[in-house]
Parts: sequence; C-alpha cells; structure tokens
Amino acid sequence: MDGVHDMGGMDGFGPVLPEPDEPVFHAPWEARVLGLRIAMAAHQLGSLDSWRHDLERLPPAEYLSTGYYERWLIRLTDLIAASGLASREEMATGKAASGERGAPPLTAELVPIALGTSGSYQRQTGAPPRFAPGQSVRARNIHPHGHTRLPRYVRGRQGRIEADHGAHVFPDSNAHGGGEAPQRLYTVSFPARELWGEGDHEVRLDLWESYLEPA
Amino acid sequence: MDGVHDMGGMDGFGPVLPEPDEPVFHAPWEARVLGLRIAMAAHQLGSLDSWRHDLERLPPAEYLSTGYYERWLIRLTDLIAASGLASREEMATGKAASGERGAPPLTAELVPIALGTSGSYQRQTGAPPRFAPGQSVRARNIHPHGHTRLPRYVRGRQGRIEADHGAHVFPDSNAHGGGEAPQRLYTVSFPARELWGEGDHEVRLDLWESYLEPA
Amino acid sequence: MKRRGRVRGYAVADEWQRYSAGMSAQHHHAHDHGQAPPADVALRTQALESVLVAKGLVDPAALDAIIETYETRVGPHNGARVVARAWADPDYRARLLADATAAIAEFGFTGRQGEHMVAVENTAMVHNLVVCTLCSCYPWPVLGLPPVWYKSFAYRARAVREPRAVLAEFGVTLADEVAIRVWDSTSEVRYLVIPQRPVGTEGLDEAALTALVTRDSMIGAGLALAPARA
Amino acid sequence: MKRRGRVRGYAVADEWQRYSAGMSAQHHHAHDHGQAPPADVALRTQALESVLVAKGLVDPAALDAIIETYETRVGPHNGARVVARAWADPDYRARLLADATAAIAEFGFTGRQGEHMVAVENTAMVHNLVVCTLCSCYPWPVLGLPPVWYKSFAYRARAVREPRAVLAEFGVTLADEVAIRVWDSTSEVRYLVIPQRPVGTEGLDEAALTALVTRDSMIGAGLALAPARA
Repeated sequence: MDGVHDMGGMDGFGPVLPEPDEPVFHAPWEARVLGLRIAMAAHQLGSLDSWRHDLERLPPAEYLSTGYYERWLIRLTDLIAASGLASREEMATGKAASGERGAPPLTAELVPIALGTSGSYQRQTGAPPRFAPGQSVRARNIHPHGHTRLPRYVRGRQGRIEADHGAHVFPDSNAHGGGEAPQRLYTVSFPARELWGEGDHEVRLDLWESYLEPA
Repeated sequence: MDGVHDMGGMDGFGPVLPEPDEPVFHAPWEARVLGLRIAMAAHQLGSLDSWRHDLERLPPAEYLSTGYYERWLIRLTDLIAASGLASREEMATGKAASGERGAPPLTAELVPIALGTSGSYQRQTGAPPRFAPGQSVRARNIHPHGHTRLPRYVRGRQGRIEADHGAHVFPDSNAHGGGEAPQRLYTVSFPARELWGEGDHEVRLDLWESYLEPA
Repeated sequence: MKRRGRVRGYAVADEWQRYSAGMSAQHHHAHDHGQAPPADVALRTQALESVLVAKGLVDPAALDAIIETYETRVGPHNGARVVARAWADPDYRARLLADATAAIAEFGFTGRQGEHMVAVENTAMVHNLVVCTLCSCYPWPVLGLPPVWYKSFAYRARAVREPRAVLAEFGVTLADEVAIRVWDSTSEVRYLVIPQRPVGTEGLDEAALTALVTRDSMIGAGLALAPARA
Repeated sequence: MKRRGRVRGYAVADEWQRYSAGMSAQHHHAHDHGQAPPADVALRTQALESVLVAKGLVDPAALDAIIETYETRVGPHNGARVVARAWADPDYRARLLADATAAIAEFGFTGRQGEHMVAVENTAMVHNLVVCTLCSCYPWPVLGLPPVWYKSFAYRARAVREPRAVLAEFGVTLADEVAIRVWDSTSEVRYLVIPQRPVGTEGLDEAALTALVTRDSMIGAGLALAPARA
C-alpha cells in the first residue's frame, strides 16, 4: 500500500535526534509490550509479514502521532481480539470474564530457546533466477493496495543487480494469507541521481523478482 | 517538498464520506477563521503560494490530525506573529498589550470589491513555448525540498501536452520570496496505466515548463 | 454508503468501520472528516478576533460581510446558472467552452479562486471529475467554499487513483465505455464541470434547468438531477 | 546538534525549532521522537498483561526473561565482539564477509531478526549506512533493540535521500570522495556495518578493540572510537 509508513525521501520530519546514553526502554510499559508481543507470538497469531501490514494499516494520523511500542500495543490488542483469546472488554478492564485458565506455551525456561532460534526465510524453488548480478533492471511502477516491500521511491527507477539471495518468502503474498509463494530476492543498487534527481550516494535494497523488469 | 500533503494515490484514508445537506460552515468559529484570513490578507501577509507552503509545512502528524480551518487558524496565527502585527501572547489572551489602534484596511463596504476582484496569474514573458499541444513529455523526477506543484505521482511518468495556458507565476519561486519567475503552464494528460500500472482513466494536471522534459 | 472494501481485496475500509464503530475508543480520527474540532479551537479563534479587532487590524463588520457572502451570495447556485445557460443557449455554451473566465464573468461571478476558469463538458463518452490532491483548490466564484468531502484526505488521495470507486461512493456508476478524465487542480486554473443535461428536460426554461444542477454535478462527483427529482 | 536548516535553503528545521521552543504550546509532537507517551498507555499495557496472565496465555516470568535478555544479554556489545574479531583476525573477517550469518553464529548470536546476516565493510573509499524506510528492521542478535532515532520518522525518511546531512547530525563528516552506500532493509536480510578500524590500535587485543566499537558505528551512523576516547 502507498501509505505514510513508506517514508523514504519524505520531507517534513525534522532533524534526526540521537539520544546520548539512550536506555533500552524509555518506560517499563515499553518493555512489557515487547515481552507481551513475543510471548503472544507463541499462540500463532500470524506471520511477521501480516504484523508489519497491521502496523502500516493504522490510520495515517494515528501512525504518525504514536510511538513504536504504542503502535505495537494497539495492534497486539487488535490481534488478540481477532483471535478470540481475549475480548476487548477484558483487555480494557484487565479482568478475565471467565474462570478458564490455560497453560502459557512460552515459559521462562523456554525463552532463551525461543529468542535464540528462528527459521530461515529462504526456500528452495528450483526456479532459475531471471536476473544475474551486474544486470540492469527497473523497479516496476506498481501500486499494490496490500502489503509490499517495494518502496515508492524506487518504483520506475533503473538499478543494477548486486546480489542474488536465492528464493525468499514473498511478503506481498504471505501478509495476506496467500501462502509463502517464494520468489528470488536480489540486492539492487540505485544511484541517488536516478532516485532523487540529485545526490552522489547509492541506495541498495533487497527486492523480489516480481518487483523488477529488465531495463 | 515530498510531504504528507501530496496525497494523490495514497492508501489508508478510508472511504469518501459525502455529507447530505452540508452547511457552508460546521461551526461559527470556522466562518470567523475564513473571515479573519481574508481580512488579514489586506495587510499584505504574503502570497497565496507562501500560504500554501505554510500549510504543507505543518508537522505531518499535525497536518493529518487537524481540519481545514484549524490548519488555517494555526498558520494565520503564525503569520501574524511573524509580521509583528500582534504577539503570540496577545493572540492567546485576546488582549492587546498596547493601546495603539489602527484603522482596518478592509471595511465592510470594501468586501464586495475585495472578494469580487482579483488579479490574473498570467504574465507576458515573450519566451516561446518549449512544448506544443500533442507533444509527448515526461514529468521530471525532481524532489525539491521547497514548495512545488508537481505531485510525486506524476514524476518520471510520460504524458502529453493538451493545452498551453501561457506564462503563469511560478509557485516554486514565488512561495519562497524568489519572485514571480513566470513560466509557461501546460495541461498535461497521463494514462492511469502509466501512473499506477493499472486503470483505464486519464489524469490531467497543469504543470509548469521546468517540470517537464521531452519524451 | 458503499465502502471501499467492496472495491479492493484489502480491507482498508475495515479499519475505518472498526474505528467508526468505536471499538477502539482511545483513537479519534474525527478531524479527517472535518468533524468535532477540539473545544479550544473556538476559544482560540475568539481570542484572535478579539485582539485583532482591539488593535484595529480587522473590522468585525467586514468579517460578517465576508461570511455572509459565502453563506448566501457565492455558492453553487452561481455555477448552476452558468450550466443551465450553457444547456439552454448554444452560443453561450460555445463561449463558455472557449473562454470560461469571460463567459462566467457575464454573470458577474468573478474574484479569488476563479481567476482562470476552464469549463469541461461531460458527454456520453467522457466524464470529468475535479480534485486538488495537493491542497483544496476549488472554483469559489461559481461553487462557493468547498465541501468537507472535497477537502478530505480520502478524496484527495483516491480521485486520481481509483475514480470509479470514488464515484461509486457517491452513488454514481458509469458504463465501462465512458472514459473518465480526472483534473488535478495544481495551478491557479480552476475547473467547472458541465454535467450532461438530463433527458426529459427539453421543455424546461433556464430557471427550471438551474434547479437540476447540483454542486456535486459541477465537480463531476454527481450527475444533474432528473426533472422528476428536482 | 546541527540542524537541517543549515543543509538546505528551505527551513523545515525552523518549524521544529519553533515547536521545540514551545512557542506553539497547543501542539505536541513528542511522539515523533518516541518521548512522552500518553499517560494511559502504561495503564492499557498493565490491563492487557493482567488479563493475559489471568487467562494463562502468558507467563509473567517469561516476560521478565525476554526483557532481561534484551536489556542485558543481547545488545550492541554482541556486535562489537564480532567487529573486533574481524579487525583482529583476517580469517574471521573473510568468513564474516563471505557468510555473516554463519560467522556471527560462531559466537552463538542467533535468533529472530538475525536470520540472514550480511556484513558490509567501511573503508577509506566507501561508507555504509543502514536504514529501514518501511518499518524499523534491525539486526537484533548483534545490536539488540533499535534506538529511538533509528525508528524515528526523520531517519527513515532522510537516510536514503540525504545521508551526508543525516551523518552530519551525528557529527560525522566524510570527505567528498568517500562514496556513501545506504542499505534499505526491505527484506529479512539484515546488515551489520564493520566500521573502519581506528588508527593507533595496532597493539590492542580483541577485548580492547571491542570497547572501541559503538552501536552507531555498526549502523554506519558513527565511527569507531579512537583509542584515547574509549
């Protein structure tokens, strides 16, 4: 989707403000939201791709006026409500409506394993790559209404294949329950002048094969 | 500037909600803000171009979370403060700090004339047009940090000259006090497929000559 | 009203229905619709007016006159007269299409946001729709001040992207073979749509025709009324 | 800190200075900087945790363990060890550049947001900078959780557009002849920058080198510390 989350190149956000000696969390609730998000993932609430899409589908004014962990809190609450694991009223009051009590799938003992292991997003498809390193390509000028990892700022612009990462899970499909539909993933470089009409730097992105066409 | 005000094609804003029997104003204060804006224009507070740029430079979250007349109120207050005609404290309290009292340049008697007359934005430059109706052009892929009337969604896309409006005041210059710098203005048509990768409609925009290159 | 979810597979509209239904009470998005401004906006406006009047910078009677102008004298009834005459008088229609600024000035409709008018005509083959994606440019002398939906982020975003879906939200469904032409008001040129003259209006005079011309039809977001509905 | 107004003629930064200075007290934009969340967020979080614990969906001890992991065990000190070894051990450096995921796993640094690691090396000729314009993708196993500035809208917007200006805001000024390469983390591939080894560190061992490697230097927003400053 062409949303406000797609921020590459946008003006108006002011200077970058590094914070000296920044703590990992700025308030205890931020830490709890992180913990809750990870712990609830053990309930199979959806893919990381659908989670990213949940966040980017927040109404634009809300996306821009909330912080990172507040957006997580909003969407985690929504995910749990949609799953039926708890109702909005229960989550608002903090009180369970029924006396049923399950056993948490993620215990403290399992945390090191849960955090230290994770699956690969690479898949074997057997399909030959359409592009090879060094080749000129153009990012397609497409505007999907759903989730995509093709930022607006490269659409229609010409670049060069720098690396082939093999086939990876395709977020545009996986975010919408359409299956992993793995596709070749490439690192593509673009000169700043091609992207912005000025500048001397280079920008590299990882782009899936269907985002690209020969140039 | 590539700002959130440049909304053409953006997703996430929901449905269009026409309001049956909509009043001209939804609250008395909206009407007063309109009146104040027009009445204060008699004090020569700047061009319409700089006013538009004032509005689009609102911090993005603020732009998206305020209404049309509220944005006007914010920027009118800022303009008056910058002009020195009233201080922020005076405007916040509603009380004039000094006893000086001028004569309002716009009286009720002058309102019909002020609203019914306005100057042309067309200028005679003597410069021959660079493009002619029917010609193929491409909107340049430029990303000015200042005010521009070249929306992102046409940049880099190919279109056709439909009409030549003569030379008009160039907003990208005039908004920044750079003078009128008049340039030829053209109506340019773009097929939806060229803009969005799909669709069967056509979009027409009025674009200044320096926004365009031959295609 | 129809919702966008119908048009596209991805459920952006679902978000809005969720919010509209108040399921997420912490989040208020009313401003996007131009509703429910903060309570203090009225007070801030009042304070601003008070001090500007006290300093002799504005004349409250001038404010009243400006407001009265746009509440009663300058509005879509002006544009409706222009359109009705174009329907009734082929010579006027020709003048309007050739030089809309001059033709509209024949009625005395002049002034800010109407400096460079262009009239575009809807036909059986082409439907015109006007938007301003960058702000809310609108032809004030013929249509008055823009409605909230015209200024809404949704309209500004979607009119150039999916005009058929937007028109459907206004209850307007055009045949597939009608070409849609969207005008994005990026300059000081302002566009007035001449809607198609409804069938069954052959016997009507200019005044009767005027009553059929709605504001939305002059933006392209609606059609002129059929005589029975007027 | 330097301001953007210095870099470009148009004064976006002026806006921010105005707001920072509190001249427009009605408008709060603190969220953009990740500061000052609404007071009720903490209460909402507490209510959510309470009910999830009451229903046996989460174990509060597991939450504590997750938080403790990212507060103490998984953070930029992990990445610093990787970088220091790459500086000290040419064979390790070669393995890291050839297959960063495997080379980083030699330390046991594995897990979510580190599934597909790529190491990119800063040299006298090329400076690498990492961003995620679409969200805030970041290599957790080596750097921990991202800092607020990395998640900020300003950084996400500007790193790909004007990296030299952004670097200047971190106090990093590169010679014009140094090429800047910005990596936008659009896939599950995560990038670790190997900063240039500071001069005067020839005699230092791996542990001493580790202390010179800052978090920002592994994102490309900073340089490794000179030995005197460590």
